[in-house]
Parts: sequence; C-alpha cells; structure tokens
Amino acid sequence: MSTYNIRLFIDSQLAHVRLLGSAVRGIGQELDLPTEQVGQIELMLVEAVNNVIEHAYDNETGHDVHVRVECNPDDQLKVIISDRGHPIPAAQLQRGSAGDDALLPEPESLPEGGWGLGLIRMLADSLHYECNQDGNHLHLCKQLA
Amino acid sequence: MSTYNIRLFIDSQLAHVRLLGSAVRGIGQELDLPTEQVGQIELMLVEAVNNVIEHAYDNETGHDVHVRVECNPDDQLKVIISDRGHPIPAAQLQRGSAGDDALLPEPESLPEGGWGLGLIRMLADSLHYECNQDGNHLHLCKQLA
Amino acid sequence: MKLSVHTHEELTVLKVLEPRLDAANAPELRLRVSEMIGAGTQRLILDVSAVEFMDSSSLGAVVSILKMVGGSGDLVIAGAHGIVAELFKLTRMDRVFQMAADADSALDMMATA
Amino acid sequence: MKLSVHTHEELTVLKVLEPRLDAANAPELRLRVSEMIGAGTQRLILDVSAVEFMDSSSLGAVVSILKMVGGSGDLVIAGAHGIVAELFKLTRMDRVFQMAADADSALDMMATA
Ligand SMILES: Nc1ncnc2c1ncn2[C@@H]1O[C@H](COP(=O)(O)OP(=O)(O)O)[C@@H](O)[C@H]1O
Ligand SMILES: Nc1ncnc2c1ncn2[C@@H]1O[C@H](COP(=O)(O)OP(=O)(O)O)[C@@H](O)[C@H]1O
Repeated sequence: MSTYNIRLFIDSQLAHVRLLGSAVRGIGQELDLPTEQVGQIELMLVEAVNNVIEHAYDNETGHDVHVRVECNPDDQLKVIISDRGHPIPAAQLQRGSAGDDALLPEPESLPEGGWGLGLIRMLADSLHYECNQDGNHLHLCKQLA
Repeated sequence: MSTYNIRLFIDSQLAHVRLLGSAVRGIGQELDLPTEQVGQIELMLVEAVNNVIEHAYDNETGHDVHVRVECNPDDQLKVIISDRGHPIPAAQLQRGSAGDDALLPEPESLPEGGWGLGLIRMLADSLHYECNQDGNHLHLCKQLA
Repeated sequence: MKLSVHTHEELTVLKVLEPRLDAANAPELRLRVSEMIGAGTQRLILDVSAVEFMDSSSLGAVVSILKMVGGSGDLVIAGAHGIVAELFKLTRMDRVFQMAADADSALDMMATA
Repeated sequence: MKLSVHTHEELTVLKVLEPRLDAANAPELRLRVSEMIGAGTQRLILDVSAVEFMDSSSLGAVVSILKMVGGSGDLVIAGAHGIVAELFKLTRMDRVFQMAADADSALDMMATA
C-alpha cells in the first residue's frame, strides 16, 4: 500500500488537544493498528503537543500547532509536530541519551511533572528534532506491528 | 462547554480521503456522539470531499482539500469543506430545493452515480455554500442529539 | 483489496474483508467481480457484513456489478448494517437490490428463488 | 467534569466519568478533590475505570492528590486499564501508588489496611 498523509492544525489551547488526539486515534483505528499501539501513538502525540503549547508558546493562545501524519500502513507511521515558538533546549532533548535512569523523574520524589520528553522517547521507536526557518519539527516514528 | 476547532488538510487524492473520514470519525467518537450520527457525519464529509477531488479539481492531484471541524459538544458540529477549484454550478446546488424527488436519481434507472449532493443535503441539518477570494466553502451543520 | 470467495454449487459468496468501500477501492471491487463473471460466476452474494463505511461511489460500483450479473435475482447484498444500510435506504437503492441480513439468509433466499 | 462520589463509612469512592483526563481538565479534578478534602474526606479511592486516555499532566494532578490526602495508604487508584495503566507503568509511578483492578478490590484493600 502506498503512503498517505494528512495535516492537522489546532490553535495553541490545551482544550483543543483532544481533537488532535481523537483524530489521530481514529486514523490509527482505520489502519487497523492494535489498540495498545493506538493508545501509545495518542499519548506520544498529546505529550508533544502539550509541550508545544506550554513551553514553545508559553501557554499563549493564537499560535498554530501543526501535526502531520504520514503512514505507510504496512510499515510505519510518522507523526511530525511543528511549531514556531521556542525550541526545545538541547540539554532537555539530550536528557536520557545517557541511559534510561536519566529519562524520567524518580517516582519516590513524588514528581508532579517532567515526564513528557521521557515518555515521548519511550513511546516513539525513533525521534528526530529539527529547527529551520519554518519552525521546530519533532519527528516521531512508530513501527507498525 | 466552549467551542473547539481543528483544521485538516489532504492532497486531492481519493486514496487519502479515508484519513479525513477516520480522523473526523475519531472526533465524533470522542464527543460521545451516537454511532449513527458519527456514520452520517463521515458520509456527508466523504461525499463532499470526493466531489471536491473529482469535480472541483478534475481528479488532478497536488491541490489542497481543507476541512474545518468546529464543535460545540452540547449543541452542534460544523464541517466546512474548502477548495480552490471549480465551484459547484448553481443549478446543481439548487437541485432538490424543489422537493425531495429531484434530489436523487431514480433507483429503477439503475444509476451509477449522481447521489453525492443529494446525500449531503439529506445528511446535513443545514447547508450553506460560499465562494470568495479564499476559494469555495461548503458549510455543513449537524445538530447533535 | 481483501476479498474471500466461497462457492456453493452455482452460487458464489464474495465477502469484502475491508472495513471501508470508497471511491479509492470501489473500482478494484468492480474489476475483481468482472473477472469472476468472466470466469463463469453467474449468481453472486456480496457479503458486506465486515464493511463499516461505504460511500456513494462504491454504491455505483455495486450497481454496475448488478448490471454485470444480469438480473436482480442473481445478486443479493448480505449483511449491510450501520451507515452502509443507511446509504442503501437514503438513496432508495434498497428497492432495487435484494438485501439479506447475512450470508446464510442470502443463501436461503437464492435457493428458493 | 463529570464525577460520581460514593461514601462507604470513612471511605470515599470518586469515579471519573470522563473518558479523558488531560492537561485541559486535570486542574479541575485536582480542585474538586481538594474541596472534598477540605470538607473532610480522608481516605479516597479514585476510580478511573471509565477513563480511556490519560496524559502525564493529569498524572501530575493525581500525584498532587496523593500529597493532599497524606499517605499512600489513603489513596488507591482503581480500574486503570489500557494506555492509562501503561502510563503508570512507563513512568514507574505504579511503584508509588496503590493500584487495584477495580473499586471493589480497592475497598477490600483499604478495609484490611
Ligand atoms: N516543545 C518544547 N518547546 C520548548 N521547550 C520544551 C518543549 N518541550 C519540552 N521543553 C522543555 O523541556 C522541559 C522538560 O519537558 P518535559 O519532559 O515534557 O516535562 P514538563 O513539560 O513536565 O516540564 C520543559 O520543562 C521545557 O523547559
Ligand atoms: N465540489 C464540486 N465542485 C464542482 N462541481 C461539483 C462539485 N460537487 C458537485 N459538482 C457538480 O454537481 C454534479 C452532481 O454531483 P453529485 O450529486 O455529487 O453526483 P456525482 O458526483 O456522482 O456526479 C457533479 O457531476 C458536478 O458536475
């Protein structure tokens, strides 16, 4: 089967994120992916989009959050999240590359946040981040079962 | 609950229409709409998008098909399909306003097409078509149960 | 396109194993059936029980299949449900097609026809 | 946000009736629980069996609820399944929370605690 793609946009408001999440869930179901994988794809997308709204745009409404979904149903699904706000600091992006321990906050410290990038790393089969004149682009790839 | 909106784009290729259909189905499920209504919304959308690809763009790839979904979960869902191709001829658009009989081809004539606009009229609770410098916009509105 | 074909004496049950029939894959369905007819199939049950979505361009393909098999007694649509059944009803094409709840009742219908 | 509250002696079962817990509604959940605690609730079962999706910012709200009720013996998360259960597992926060399969086993767990 050939590659399809679709682009989705919301305004930078947390209340709108569920529309992106559910749209991508619908696409995953249409591609007949296993339920667990659909949930994982939705979670990695929502974490990335929440970060864009909260950090790239500092919770300011009126900015576009852009998601591109590319899928080759026999093979892999790519989700690319783009924004034109502050880029992810390199130090945050590299966190975790030293090993799993640095990826997520210690449970016993009862953290109330700080899981987003670590979860994205764990849920995506590969991750690539690129900043250019069109903005910041987080490429997440999921191998399909 | 307040109004949300999301914008979706595909290239003008029939093979990509299922991504739009399933994304909007996912949104309908998220809003907890009855299954029948979700199916009706997907069908009216797909008929409108097929028409844009086949007629507005004469089956030429490389053009954008734009769908905007606005929802007020307590009240109504609006689906606006936009293109920059040939507009729907006024005569086609007015077909059916004279009564249901003119809306759809006669079953006994064994038609192989010609149902699209009639189905859209039957499935949408209201319909409004607008052509301006940004293109052609078919506004379909569905009251939520 | 995933299809399964079962032959019961002179009857063929063609089950569509895709969840979706639309403008992108309806031409292939039409082609596959025309090949089957070329190879001798005359009486056909089209089992759409696994189809969750169908648009009007695939309804057009099904009408064209009806014309290929000849008469309406020779084609039964089985298992239409949800928006698929509604599409046949809204277009009033359920007047033209023989519709059965499932493949088994379609077999009964054709046996007594 | 739709919540149902049932009181069993000094235990409160708070069931989230939303299919989704995320950054948009987690602050409200946190607020509602803090009001309940202000009104005297001490031991809480948070029944998430109807929740089909949960993100890490709502996990943060649940940690904050844990801190509000005091000790981990006083909060049990019941009915986490699918991606919700996976979120607790991936973040290893299932080590910190008491987790029960459903509200009934959470009640048993708390009765014997
Ligand atoms: N899209 C982004 N744009 C800018 N900064 C980001 C982005 N995503 C993450 N960050 C930075 O990385 C930090 C860690 O992010 P994360 O692991 O998601 O945890 P949290 O969002 O809970 O702080 C954030 O606090 C923020 O400083
Ligand atoms: N989006 C559109 N842009 C341009 N022309 C259109 C559009 N939609 C419909 N039409 C015109 O209206 C006619 C009737 O459309 P429809 O009822 O959908 O049936 P069909 O597409 O099967 O011909 C089409 O044949 C076409 O000429």
